[in-house]
Amino acid sequence: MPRMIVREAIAKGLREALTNDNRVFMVGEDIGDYGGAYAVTRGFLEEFGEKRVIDAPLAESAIVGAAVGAAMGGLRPIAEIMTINFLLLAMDQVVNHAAKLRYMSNGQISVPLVIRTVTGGGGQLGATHSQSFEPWLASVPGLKVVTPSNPYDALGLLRTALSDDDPVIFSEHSLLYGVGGEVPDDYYEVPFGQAEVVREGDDVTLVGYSRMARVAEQAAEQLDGMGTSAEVIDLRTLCPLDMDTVLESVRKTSRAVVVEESWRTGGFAGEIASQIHEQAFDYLDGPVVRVGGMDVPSPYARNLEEKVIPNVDSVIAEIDNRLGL
Amino acid sequence: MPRMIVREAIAKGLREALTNDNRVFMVGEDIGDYGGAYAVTRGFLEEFGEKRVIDAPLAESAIVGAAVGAAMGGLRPIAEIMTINFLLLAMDQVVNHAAKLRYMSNGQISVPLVIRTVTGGGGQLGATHSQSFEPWLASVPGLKVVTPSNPYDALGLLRTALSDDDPVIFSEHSLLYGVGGEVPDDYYEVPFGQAEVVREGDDVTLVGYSRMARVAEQAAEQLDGMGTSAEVIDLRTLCPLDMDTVLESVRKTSRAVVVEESWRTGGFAGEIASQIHEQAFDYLDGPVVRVGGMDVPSPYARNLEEKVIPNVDSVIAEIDNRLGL
Amino acid sequence: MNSAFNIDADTAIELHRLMVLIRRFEEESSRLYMQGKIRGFLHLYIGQEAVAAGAIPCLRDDDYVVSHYRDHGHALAKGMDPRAVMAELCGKATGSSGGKGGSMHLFDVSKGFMGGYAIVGGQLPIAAGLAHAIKYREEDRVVLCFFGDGAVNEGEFHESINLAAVWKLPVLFLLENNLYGMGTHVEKTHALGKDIYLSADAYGLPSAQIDGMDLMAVRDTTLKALERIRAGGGPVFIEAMTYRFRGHSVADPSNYRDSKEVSFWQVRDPIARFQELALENEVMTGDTVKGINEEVDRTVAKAVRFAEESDAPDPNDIADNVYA
Amino acid sequence: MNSAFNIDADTAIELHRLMVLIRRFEEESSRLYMQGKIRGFLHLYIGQEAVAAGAIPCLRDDDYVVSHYRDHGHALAKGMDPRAVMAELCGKATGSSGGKGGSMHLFDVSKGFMGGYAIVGGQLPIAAGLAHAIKYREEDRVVLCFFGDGAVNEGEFHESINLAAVWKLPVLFLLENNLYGMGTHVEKTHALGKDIYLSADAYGLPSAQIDGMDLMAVRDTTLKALERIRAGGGPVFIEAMTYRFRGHSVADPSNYRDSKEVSFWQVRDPIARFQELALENEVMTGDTVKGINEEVDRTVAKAVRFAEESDAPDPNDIADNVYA
Ligand SMILES: Cc1ncc(C[n+]2csc(CCOP(=O)(O)OP(=O)(O)O)c2C)c(N)n1
Ligand SMILES: Cc1ncc(C[n+]2csc(CCOP(=O)(O)OP(=O)(O)O)c2C)c(N)n1
Ligand SMILES: [Mg+2]
Ligand SMILES: [Mg+2]
Repeated sequence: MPRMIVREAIAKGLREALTNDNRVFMVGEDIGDYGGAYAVTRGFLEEFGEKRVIDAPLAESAIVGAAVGAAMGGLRPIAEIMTINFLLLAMDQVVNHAAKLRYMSNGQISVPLVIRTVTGGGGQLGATHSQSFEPWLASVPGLKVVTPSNPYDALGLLRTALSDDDPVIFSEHSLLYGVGGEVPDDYYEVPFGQAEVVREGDDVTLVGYSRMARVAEQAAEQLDGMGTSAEVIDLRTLCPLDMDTVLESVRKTSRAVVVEESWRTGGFAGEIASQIHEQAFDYLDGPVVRVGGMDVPSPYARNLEEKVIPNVDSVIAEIDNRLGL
Repeated sequence: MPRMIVREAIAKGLREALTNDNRVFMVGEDIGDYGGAYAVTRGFLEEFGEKRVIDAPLAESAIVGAAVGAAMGGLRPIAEIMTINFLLLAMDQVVNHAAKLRYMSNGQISVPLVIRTVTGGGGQLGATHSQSFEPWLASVPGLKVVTPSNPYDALGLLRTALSDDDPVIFSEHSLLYGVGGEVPDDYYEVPFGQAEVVREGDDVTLVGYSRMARVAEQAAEQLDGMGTSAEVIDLRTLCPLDMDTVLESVRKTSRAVVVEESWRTGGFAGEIASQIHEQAFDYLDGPVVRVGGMDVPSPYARNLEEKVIPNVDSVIAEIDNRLGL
Repeated sequence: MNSAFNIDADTAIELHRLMVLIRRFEEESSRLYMQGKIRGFLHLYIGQEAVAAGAIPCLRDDDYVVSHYRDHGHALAKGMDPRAVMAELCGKATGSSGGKGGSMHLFDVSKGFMGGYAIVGGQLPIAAGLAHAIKYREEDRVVLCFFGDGAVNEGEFHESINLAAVWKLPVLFLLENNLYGMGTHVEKTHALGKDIYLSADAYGLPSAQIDGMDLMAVRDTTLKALERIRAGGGPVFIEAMTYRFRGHSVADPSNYRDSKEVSFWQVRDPIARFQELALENEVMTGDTVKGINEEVDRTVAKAVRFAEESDAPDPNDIADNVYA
Repeated sequence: MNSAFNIDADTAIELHRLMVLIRRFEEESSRLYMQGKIRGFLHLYIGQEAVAAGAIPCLRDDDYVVSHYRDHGHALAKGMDPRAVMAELCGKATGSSGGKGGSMHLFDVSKGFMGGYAIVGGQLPIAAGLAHAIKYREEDRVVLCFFGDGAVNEGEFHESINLAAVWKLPVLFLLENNLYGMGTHVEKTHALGKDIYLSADAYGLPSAQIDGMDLMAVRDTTLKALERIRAGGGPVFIEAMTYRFRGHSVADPSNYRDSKEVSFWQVRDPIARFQELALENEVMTGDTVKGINEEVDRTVAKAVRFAEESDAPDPNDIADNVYA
């Protein structure tokens, strides 16, 4: 099977949509002349022209709001918000408009909008540029939140997002763009709300999304050498959320660890852990363990930033501490 | 002891601060000539003048950002954001600026800022005007989040907020303004991070904040008549969060229910429940129960809105269903 | 000074009827609110009727209107059924949004009424986006976007007007400057005070300030603007000076306005003024007026009855339409 | 056309030294970045030196400067210690924020450098707020707020300028229009294209567009603006036309600019230009220039050494300064 990196997989999905559906256009900051802050849309402007690939003013609220309006007007916009940190400036349009228009109009209005944005830390970009707001977004009724961790899912989920009639937040982790993997030539989609068992195991279930699904997988490999068999689940989408796959695994392993990058306090791991407790309490040997980002603004210095984001060592240390595995 | 309603208690705290500290000023939409959308600051403009009570343009980002700057410049601003729904428009200033400046400047900068805002649903204001974003705000390192449920706490917590050197979100529930209670004449403060055991009980612990603390209390009263003795804890502040009081209670009762108004999925109840599971697992008879707002945009019609927000009946029904009490 | 009275009798009657309909509809809304049958926030359009009635009938059926929370007048002018609007205000299943939206969130896509938006300024980027879709799809349509003087100070105003200007979008920005955003006077909050239309220069847009109590002025200026926009000339900005005769919402006693100011505007009542002109110009008679009033009374009474007799929404449908 | 050369030798030398310091500092930053000693995003000020050096030395020590993420030049001009800045860029404990802030988030409150802000436009309301505190406390201070042409399109630009105008705040808004916001040309994104200063009219602010490659022009205009502001005249808006000689950040190869445009601006190098003028006006000699270059080289080398030899922050302090 051909291999590609996440950046290429996303570009492939975008190209397909632009090619196959005239209603699709892209709008965002520096996606055209500059080729995208993370080079995802390099060459797109030349390929598809100014009508389909629009360099927007730096105005996040207007970008999202205009994309909502365009979606109402019969188009299928793909808005790029350069990073999720800047999405805070468009939060009102996302939460009070995109997410609610179908409901408030009682189904008269559809907002088939994909908001692509770059998430996460680890690049030493400092406190304002290293955040992960997926947990917030996944709590908003009316939004869907997609968090791929590999090229296959990135393309498959993007295809699903682009054919969805509701607003979708498509969150791309900056440190995953260069990650490679197999991507079939034949058309496929990855449906929303279907977590993937990335690795089977018996002793403990590790649940992650976005880059932390990869970290969980690496931790599981290392645990294997230490005599612990970990099952790893990549949630793929936070909303819809596939708890069935998680619960099935936890009922088998009796132990669960949820890994995420956003601040530990108030993160989405609390939601997942709560649902596990609510629905599989009697199967559990002990409480679900949450491994999350440290509750500090992300520091710039490398040796500090390393402490803030969960990594293989810290995941294993937590498993060791809390589960005694 | 004198009685007053929450509105009066807050006005009292604001008047004190304006009277005692020249560095304190208020800025917000329609707080002056109009007297405040919820009439909290009625008469303030006449009493304190235009310098201390400033009617701002409708520009939430600038209100919060300018308040941050004024705090950096030696003042102690009180910014009013008319409702928490509109705070989405200022989310960047709250999260990327107010909350992070101390850290990013390594302690050079303080932002002694109180952001007062009105939260919650129940007034049939529809989807854009009935939200509760405290769970999001409480996840942001650098912010404190205060959620009083009665006049005594409102005044005591406001005093603490006004003497705090960090940014504080002071969240006032619209349906609590008219709620009365005793408020001593003598000066007192209610410290942050100190939950209140509102009512003692043995069978189950009900945890709530803001209006849901009142609902929990009313549910407990009713449960009492049904032969169940419920302990009720009002968190008072979400950040700092007093888990000790909660855990102590849960270790006694072995059962916990967390009630909140915001969307159930991704709410702060998931955080509290997770911490209870993590720290008191062996004391629990079963999983912590979460009662939260329904995961829909808030509908306008009365009979629908009633279904969306937890109330005494729904809390009791959940306790009945889940705990069999 | 009045604009030339250059419309025929049919049009005059239609526009007068529309203004009276809006006025009477709002009076009944207010009454139902006092009875507790309408709840939440209710923002009346009384006093501003000439803006909606002057501008919206200049549109074609498939043009879009985008509004804010003070949206009943705009909705009725764009052809929404008064019964569906009143039922929505009363939170009934027969309401335009099945009771889920409420007064501030009216929608009728079939009529091109693309929404009442309750976050001040939030409708502006959406209007730009609709206009973008029109241009992109090469449709012969325009967007008419209403907003208030308070909204002008929001960042989204700036972002949206700039976007519309740079992209040369077919949108008419129609500012209803009623001097107050809730209870704060525009001179306290906007650098240009009462002359907000001048800020259109900062985006290279043609703009005009007009008497929003004069239906003919609104109509003439709108028609000219639409011509330009339809010809591909890009967005236009109109500031209509107007006044709401009631409080910001029905809960507002409006203490911040002095009675001299209120009377100054009340004598400019757009309905009385237009009626007088129409009589003067002999396109209406006293009988026509009476006929219109009676007809409108019946329409509104029917709307109220319809709303009152309709069922509340079915709670089983509460989670419908969160997702497709 | 050049502005009059109306400064004495000491001032000329000081300002030239400052520009050379910024240039050399940035060159070394870039080198350290290539070596992996600086990481994250690094935005160089090379090419724009005349703006910082023209404007900031017109301030008093206790005036405030507020900047964005392209902040090294502004920080050095306001008197920040090059060693502390370089150490911050390298993420060291001795950095101005102990390594917690990084290049985009410089602060030195003791020098009145109130921050580099990395959210485009985010610094504007903060600058207004600082100015409000000045006015409120009746201090004799001003705020100088820098921002880019890209920031102009953000809603916060509009909200902040309006606020400053309505409240008549002592703030100088200094736009560095380097024609690009990241990689997109200003004519693609702003309605007035290269003449952004005209938008100041929408807020009733006095404004000027000046040659930002000409230190004397920047200085003269800034001095006049400050005089007005200090006299209580409220905010002023200056647009300095300038150019960055490097990419948006060091990671940007800058392919979106054509070489003709780049050379057009390169021959306007602000340092060469000022040097020539200073020599012409005989306030500096070839030896002065040489002396300055050598002195600056030593300063920057010391800063680099200091940064390299400093310790990384202590991980035990990681949670300090989240709260008071
Ligand atoms: C972002 C936001 N801020 C504040 C409010 C509360 N609010 C509703 S209407 C209003 C006044 C708006 O005034 P204007 O734009 O002049 O419209 P008008 O009511 O005069 O028609 C305010 C402050 C809101 N709904 N949204
Ligand atoms: C709100 C926000 N949007 C986008 C970005 C990413 N970004 C950083 S700098 C920049 C360009 C800003 O251009 P300009 O204001 O002209 O300043 P310059 O870099 O030219 O000095 C962009 C898009 C950001 N940091 N913040
Ligand atoms: Mg108004
Ligand atoms: Mg620029």
